Amino acid sequence: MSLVINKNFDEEKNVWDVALKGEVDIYTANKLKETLIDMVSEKPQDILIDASSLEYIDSTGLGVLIGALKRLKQHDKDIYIRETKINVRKIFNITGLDKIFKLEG
Amino acid sequence: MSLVINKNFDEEKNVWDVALKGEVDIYTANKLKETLIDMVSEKPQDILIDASSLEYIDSTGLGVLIGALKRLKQHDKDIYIRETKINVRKIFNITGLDKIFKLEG
Amino acid sequence: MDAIKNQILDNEGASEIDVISMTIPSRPEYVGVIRLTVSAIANRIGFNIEDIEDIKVAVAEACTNAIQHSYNDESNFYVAFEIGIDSLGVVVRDDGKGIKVEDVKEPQLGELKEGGLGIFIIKSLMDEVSFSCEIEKGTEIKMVKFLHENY
Amino acid sequence: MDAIKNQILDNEGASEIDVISMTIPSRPEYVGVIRLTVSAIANRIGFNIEDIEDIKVAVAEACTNAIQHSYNDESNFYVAFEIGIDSLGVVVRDDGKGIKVEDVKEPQLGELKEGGLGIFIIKSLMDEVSFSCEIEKGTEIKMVKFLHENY
Ligand SMILES: Nc1ncnc2c1ncn2[C@@H]1O[C@H](COP(=O)(O)OP(=O)(O)O)[C@@H](O)[C@H]1O
Ligand SMILES: Nc1ncnc2c1ncn2[C@@H]1O[C@H](COP(=O)(O)OP(=O)(O)O)[C@@H](O)[C@H]1O
Repeated sequence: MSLVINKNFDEEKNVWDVALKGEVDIYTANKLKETLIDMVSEKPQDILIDASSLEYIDSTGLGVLIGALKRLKQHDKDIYIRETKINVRKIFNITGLDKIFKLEG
Repeated sequence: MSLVINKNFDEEKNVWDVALKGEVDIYTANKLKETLIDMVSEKPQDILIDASSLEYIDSTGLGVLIGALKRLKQHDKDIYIRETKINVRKIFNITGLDKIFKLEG
Repeated sequence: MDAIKNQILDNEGASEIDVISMTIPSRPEYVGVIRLTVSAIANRIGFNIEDIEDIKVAVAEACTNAIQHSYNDESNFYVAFEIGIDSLGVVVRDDGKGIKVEDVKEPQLGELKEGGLGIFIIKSLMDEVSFSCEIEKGTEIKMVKFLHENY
Repeated sequence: MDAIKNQILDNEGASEIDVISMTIPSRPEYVGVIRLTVSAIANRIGFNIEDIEDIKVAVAEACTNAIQHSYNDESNFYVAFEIGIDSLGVVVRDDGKGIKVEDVKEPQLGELKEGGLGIFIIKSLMDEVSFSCEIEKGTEIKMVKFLHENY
């Protein structure tokens, strides 16, 4: 019932690596929102999200990701989401967001 | 939120091996009670309980174990309980039942 | 005659559906508590892991809306779990301004809009969804999931 | 004056303690649901794993008693979680015949008696335990656990 966010800017590849651990819901979404906005302001580069330990996401979390993607698109950058668990993947699929975000693995 | 009971009579050692998996509470205690009573009726021999996968026990479960022990004592037999988890062990300790049952490992 | 009939129906209902009801402060930190509670109930009914996940998400979406649209910070919202032999109904009610029918429209999937996905997700994951509301008196959403034999 | 003072106290209370309340059918299969719910709440307050286990067992013992002593099969019992910044109070109430003071005595530890351990376990695991009851109107038990800083 909490969210741990680990971020790191990969100077070599010029991308943000972000690992999400736990749950993104109405309680934790703000923390994710602030982190992503800070990252985009600091360096507007591609964001790679490691979702292998993301146990849960709902519409609040999707809203935050969409907001961040909008900002990135202004710089022609993208959000890549890797290794989503089957339940998380399902939420992206039914909302059609699997076609908006770059889902991998 | 359920209980799985695996029992087997060890002909060589002349003892009952019972593995408890899950939780013994007001919902599952009856199942344990019936199993233990059947075992004692069939062969009144020592009972070795493998508690390594027993996640939870409360006073309802303790009552069932005490009832079975009483029956066994009439035949001079005992109940041995092995590898209790720390939370289960605590319940035996605070009720003084660690001195009544043979707790091992 | 009608009174007797109703009584019989009530008695029948009582033995088939168990109701667990909850009153919860309208604050974000408690949605996680409801998620665990509904998981435990769904598990008890016999739903499989995938269904339990669906139910968890749908119920959380409804609670999120109830919290966001509650009358004020001191408000509570209400959840009732209707536990059948092969079904789980969940009613979520708040005391907010009420939902308007035109709010409940299909989102343009694939558009970059930050809102409007919650109710769509609920409808996608549950077997039956219905709303009832009185303007200025709050919203009540009821969703049902049936236990299917084919697994 | 007193009225104003009480109001201030009430307001202070309201902002410090959140209450989640539940109504549950008096049936054994729902004790596991309450265990998960109270675990989630205790986790949210910040209790460590050992304390959460203690709270789980104590609350389950009280629910078990409420179910065993409920008025009849169609009865409900009631649980209220009083969520403080550094404490969790849990009230469990039933509509049974009420508990008698002489029932609540120390068990003879080490004796082979099948009953009488539940309330002793609750008292051992929680920081504060109190009863209130009216004969023929049911029993209410309240237990509190405090979050200690020293870990
Ligand atoms: N409990 C509620 N009370 C009042 N209005 C609501 C409630 N739930 C939803 N709504 C309205 O319906 C709209 C769509 O809700 P939803 O699909 O959950 O998306 P979101 O809440 O992300 O905008 C909301 O924007 C809001 O206007
Ligand atoms: N909710 C209750 N309503 C009425 N009597 C109760 C209630 N809870 C406990 N009691 C009484 O107190 C006694 C001791 O309870 P407890 O310590 O839980 O042991 P047990 O229930 O195993 O006998 C019970 O035997 C019963 O007589």
